[in-house]
Amino acid sequence: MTTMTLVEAVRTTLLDEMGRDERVIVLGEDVGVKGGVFGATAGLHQAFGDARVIDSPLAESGIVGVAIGAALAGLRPVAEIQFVDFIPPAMDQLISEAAKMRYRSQGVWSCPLVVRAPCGGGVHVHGALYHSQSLEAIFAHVPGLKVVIPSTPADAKGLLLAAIRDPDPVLYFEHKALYRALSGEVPTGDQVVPIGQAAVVREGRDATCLTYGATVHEAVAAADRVAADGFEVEVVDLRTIRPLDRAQIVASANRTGKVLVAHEANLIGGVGAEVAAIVAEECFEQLDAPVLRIGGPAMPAIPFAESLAAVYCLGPDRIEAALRKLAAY
Amino acid sequence: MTTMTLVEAVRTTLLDEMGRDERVIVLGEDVGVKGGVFGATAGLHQAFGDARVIDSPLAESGIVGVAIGAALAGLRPVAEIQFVDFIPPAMDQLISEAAKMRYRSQGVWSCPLVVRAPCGGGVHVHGALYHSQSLEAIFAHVPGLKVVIPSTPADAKGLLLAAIRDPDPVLYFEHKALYRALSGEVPTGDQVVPIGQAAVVREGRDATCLTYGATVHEAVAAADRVAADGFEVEVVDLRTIRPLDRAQIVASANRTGKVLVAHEANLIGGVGAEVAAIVAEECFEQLDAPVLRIGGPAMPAIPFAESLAAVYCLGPDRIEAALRKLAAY
Amino acid sequence: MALTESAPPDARGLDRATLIGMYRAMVLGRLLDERVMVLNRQGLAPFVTSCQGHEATQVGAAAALRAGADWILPYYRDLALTLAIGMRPVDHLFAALGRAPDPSSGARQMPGHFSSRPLRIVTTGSSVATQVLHAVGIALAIRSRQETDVVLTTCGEGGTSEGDFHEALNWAAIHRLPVLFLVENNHYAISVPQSRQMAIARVAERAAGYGMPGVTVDGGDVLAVHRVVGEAAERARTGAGPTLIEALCVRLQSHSSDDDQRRYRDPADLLDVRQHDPLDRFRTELEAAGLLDGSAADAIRSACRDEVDLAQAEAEAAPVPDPATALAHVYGEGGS
Amino acid sequence: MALTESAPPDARGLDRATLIGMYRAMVLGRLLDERVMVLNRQGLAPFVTSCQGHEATQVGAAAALRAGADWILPYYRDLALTLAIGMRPVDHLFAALGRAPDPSSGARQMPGHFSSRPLRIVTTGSSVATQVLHAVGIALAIRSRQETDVVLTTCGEGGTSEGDFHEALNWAAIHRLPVLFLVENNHYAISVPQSRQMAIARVAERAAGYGMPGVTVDGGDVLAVHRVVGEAAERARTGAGPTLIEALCVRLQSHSSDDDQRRYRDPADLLDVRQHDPLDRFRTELEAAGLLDGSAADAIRSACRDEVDLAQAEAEAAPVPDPATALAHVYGEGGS
Ligand SMILES: Cc1ncc(C[n+]2csc(CCOP(=O)(O)OP(=O)(O)O)c2C)c(N)n1
Ligand SMILES: Cc1ncc(C[n+]2csc(CCOP(=O)(O)OP(=O)(O)O)c2C)c(N)n1
Ligand SMILES: [Mg+2]
Ligand SMILES: [Mg+2]
Repeated sequence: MTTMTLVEAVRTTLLDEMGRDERVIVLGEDVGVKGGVFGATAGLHQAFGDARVIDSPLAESGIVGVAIGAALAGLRPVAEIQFVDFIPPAMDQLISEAAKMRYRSQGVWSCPLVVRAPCGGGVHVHGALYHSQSLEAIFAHVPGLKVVIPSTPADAKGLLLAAIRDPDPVLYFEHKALYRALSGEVPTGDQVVPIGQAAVVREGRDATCLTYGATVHEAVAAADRVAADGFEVEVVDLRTIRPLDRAQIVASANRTGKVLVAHEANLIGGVGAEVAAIVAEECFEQLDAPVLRIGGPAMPAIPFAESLAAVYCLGPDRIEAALRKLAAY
Repeated sequence: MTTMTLVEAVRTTLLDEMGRDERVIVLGEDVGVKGGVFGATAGLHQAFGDARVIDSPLAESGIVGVAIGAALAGLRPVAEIQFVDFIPPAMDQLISEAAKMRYRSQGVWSCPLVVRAPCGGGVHVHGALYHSQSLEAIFAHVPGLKVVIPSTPADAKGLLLAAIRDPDPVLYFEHKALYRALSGEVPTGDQVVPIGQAAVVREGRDATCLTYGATVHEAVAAADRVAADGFEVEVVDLRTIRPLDRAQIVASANRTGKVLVAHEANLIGGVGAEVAAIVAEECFEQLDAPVLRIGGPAMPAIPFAESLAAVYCLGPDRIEAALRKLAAY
Repeated sequence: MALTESAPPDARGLDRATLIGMYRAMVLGRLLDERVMVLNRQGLAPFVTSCQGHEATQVGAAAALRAGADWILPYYRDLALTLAIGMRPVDHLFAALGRAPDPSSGARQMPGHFSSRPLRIVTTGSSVATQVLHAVGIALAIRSRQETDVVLTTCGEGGTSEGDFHEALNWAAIHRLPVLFLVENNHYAISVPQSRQMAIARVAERAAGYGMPGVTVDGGDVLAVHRVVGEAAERARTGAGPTLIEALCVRLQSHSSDDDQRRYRDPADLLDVRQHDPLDRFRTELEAAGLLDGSAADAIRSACRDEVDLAQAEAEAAPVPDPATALAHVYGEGGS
Repeated sequence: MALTESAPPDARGLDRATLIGMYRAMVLGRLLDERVMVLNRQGLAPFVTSCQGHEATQVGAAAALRAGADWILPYYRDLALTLAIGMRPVDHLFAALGRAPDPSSGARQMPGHFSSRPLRIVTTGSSVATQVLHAVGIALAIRSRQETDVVLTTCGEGGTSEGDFHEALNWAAIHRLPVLFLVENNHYAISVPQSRQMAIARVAERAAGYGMPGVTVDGGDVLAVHRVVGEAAERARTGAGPTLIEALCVRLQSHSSDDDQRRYRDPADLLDVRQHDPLDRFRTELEAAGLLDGSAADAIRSACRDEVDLAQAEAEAAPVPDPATALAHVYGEGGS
């Protein structure tokens, strides 16, 4: 066990895995000498050189398309998109190509590829509309893709190992607000966190909060607050957005009978809709209250001015209010 | 009233609206002399010439990006993307630009733009993986965009008029299986179908089927079958996918207490998730059964071989089976 | 170009067997293409994109490469190319008829979406020009393993308008990667003529702007294509980087079986392209060089026809895909 | 270039007042830029992208256009350009400090995302090079209304790698639209040097491949930029189509306030770019021509400083955006 930040967990895992498997390459804008705009690839270029740590041209479709080709030919590319907000130019390569490669060739060709991107906004991240989005729902709708979002340094390591070793394309989103805000224990060995397994990060018998990413920490804070009044909330970190851990979701919802789904991404058509729909269908008989959802309001993204940004972000207060609504039901 | 097919309704509406408003231009691949690969723009080039009916280069980001610019400068572009499957290259222009233009400028700039695209697969459309997709859920998640999908020739006209006259970007998806399969009455006048209003296309007191696009017709067929056993299903055609007609959805669900959401698009993370989540939250007390969802299975799209395609498509049989499950609950 | 049996017909020293092999490959491509179009009119093959008019380009290019070692990322018009690399007529007929043994996709994709791992023909989707970037990524892998294979990727002149085409050429040039970008310019993208696709006369003019050589070759001249592709492959193998090759072709058929080019092309133009049938031209050249005569040509033609007949019979007897497999291969095994 | 007061300093006949005005615009841009960086270090302006080193290019381009009539689609480095077109220092300071009166976005966007409808400066997002396509669409509208305005759009040399850049140039060339594509080439895209961005020495070499003129101009020479942009605008106005203009600039500061270029650039290189400060150069030229002396230069500087001081006071007094407005303007009124 070592204590480190989330960005450091990403960085050291890349370093380790590149050392272990020479097929792993890293490519993206500014990932080389600069080490990435958040330092997630710092030191890799020094360690592995130009051939394996590639500063790409400013072209996201190119980054993903070239990574796909490299994966087809046997490499294990880890592509960085500088911000998740700049994934849309690569959407065709992800949706039309990476996601369908295996299926369309009956498994003859495949595309083991990781696309890492920082996502999210919030406190002290002055990102504004184009450096703050959470776009996971778009990819979670696409068969053939996997989507993971770690909320702790340990999961950052374990899920990144799983993603790099996965036989299929995995989108790996890192919440910027967690990069340095939080340090945590990270196991030293080869500790994979399997894709598709949620984690109960706080136990409770009275309600379930299903969430992921930076919101996990806000949810735990909110749960601690309502616990003061004897309402015990189980907080489940989904960790994988596709495939969802249906078994864990359903088990926890059935156990508590009251469910809140919370995420930072826009609420409408977000991941929470799928999670809520699963609970509504599978746990109908056990539910003691409507499945509540909270998420980003219907505005395009998080504005620059803090006064406006605050309108977007959930924070423990709004989660607490939703939990109290469940408690009162 | 005139009787015509859906594609003819699209075509004549474009013709009329270009005649009425000289700001309206049409652009896309093969929309000129050829009149589009489905004939939706046939005759426009003859009527309005090169300057208003523009054969674009083979570049979807270009088509949408140029249309955005034209809209910013006061035109009313109607862009055609040849198949919805080829919208992903234009995703950045749609998500990052069209959707956020008004918000990011506090309403100073805006982007009245229609993007038309044929979508869907099914019977006798040998489209395979890249000529069969239904991608509306992706756009329905994006604040700033509107999404409409007509299921009848009359709605095709009414919604297209609304879309062209709307002050914001509207995605207008036309299901290929409906293009010529079905003829219907189309009002002759200036009959706008407002964006955001669902329609009850079949009344019933025992259950509600919320659906849209080609699936509406399958749902009505299925409803007729179960009606033979005295189970009366209300079929609601959502027509607009964003903004959803929440009032109509909630009213119908509350009235019947049993809800099925059905669509052709992939089920996971689809529009049905949002609809089901709304019903689960707002109608909890009135529900007599779990909210059921059916949709495309977790395969990338509709395969070429009919034997495989049949696995993807819902058809009246599967809808009927789901309705019977509701009836039996 | 004058051909003689004794002297090698061009600097690359092609012997008679090779030349006749190339001619045969062109004939086979043509006959198979025609057959699929017949099956289409009979309602048996739902969708066809024809290679007619592109055979010289495709066979010339294939013959200049090392089949099975060099990587191929083709596009939907490359029937004759993929045949010449080693796919069998029956493979294409399985696809055309939507039968399970289709090696490209098991009838999951439309016909014309060629794939064969043993032949290093890489699966492509329908989204135009995406494969051009994959070719660059494969070349990157080749370079990283210090192999000497090259990558050929093809698209139409319409495909050059996509952003991916630009991003690919730029990347390949920066890293001097072993990729050949072959643009089969038939002057139409469905109905859109080249003049509405670009403001330049020659696609190859784009190359200089990326810092790579650009060559325009008469795509109706199989030997010229063979030479140009061979030279580019040589450069690529020796680390001298990518080449943009534009082959001027004619599109003898409509864009696809869903299209009717008489609706947007001049009758005179359609007559004119008929005069540029690459098969007629190569046959005339071979005959003039004394390498082929009428009866030998007939023999080739009838052998190819037999091959196609047999393939058709085999394909028609093959099963359609088992619906139970429809959900397989969305994800692989061994993921966590 | 030799300047004299009597003879017009170049073929375009710029008089003293115009030249001094251009110099003043450059100084104002510089001082405002420096001020925002001070505010950044004070923790008051969270994010800055500096225009330092690009002022000659930006002011030269602006001066060649008809402010308020010609359309401008800038990028985040165009502080001096947008000032020269008519935005006020206080407008930029509202944005830098995230205050409600920011005319570009009401502090919804990061600073550097300029917009002003009266000045026809069009809102841009952060996704690099998307605006290049919007410029083409605006030019299409101009053409369709038979107006004579032109469109100027800018981006960095990094931005030229995006697919959108390619699609835009191609479209503009096909339709001979009145657009000027101005690439401010400072040889770095954040940390990525030009040699990893493209395999060519000059961005302008791309132009020929689209069928439009390409010009490389010394972006440190405000008059040369003025001339080149003016000529291109003239061509565009008279229907002769688009031009790709590459202005060679230096990036005197790090990419942004979040970056530290000493981590990836040679000290020698950083020293060298200091020698190419466009302000020093223009001042020297104006002095040599007898159009400016030390005290006049000081007066300009102090007038600009006063202007920035006043603007800062006004901006600091301005309110932050009202949270109640956060959800406004997602959709417009009047939709059905
Ligand atoms: C991204 C994308 N857009 C549009 C299409 C529809 N489409 C298929 S082929 C084609 C024309 C291609 O023309 P060209 O590249 O010149 O090749 P050719 O068919 O002439 O050989 C079009 C528009 C597509 N498949 N993919
Ligand atoms: C699509 C997209 N990808 C990445 C970024 C992040 N980014 C912002 S500016 C920049 C570098 C731009 O370099 P260049 O175009 O040369 O302009 P310069 O800053 O040097 O003036 C990058 C990578 C972005 N804003 N948009
Ligand atoms: Mg073509
Ligand atoms: Mg730069």
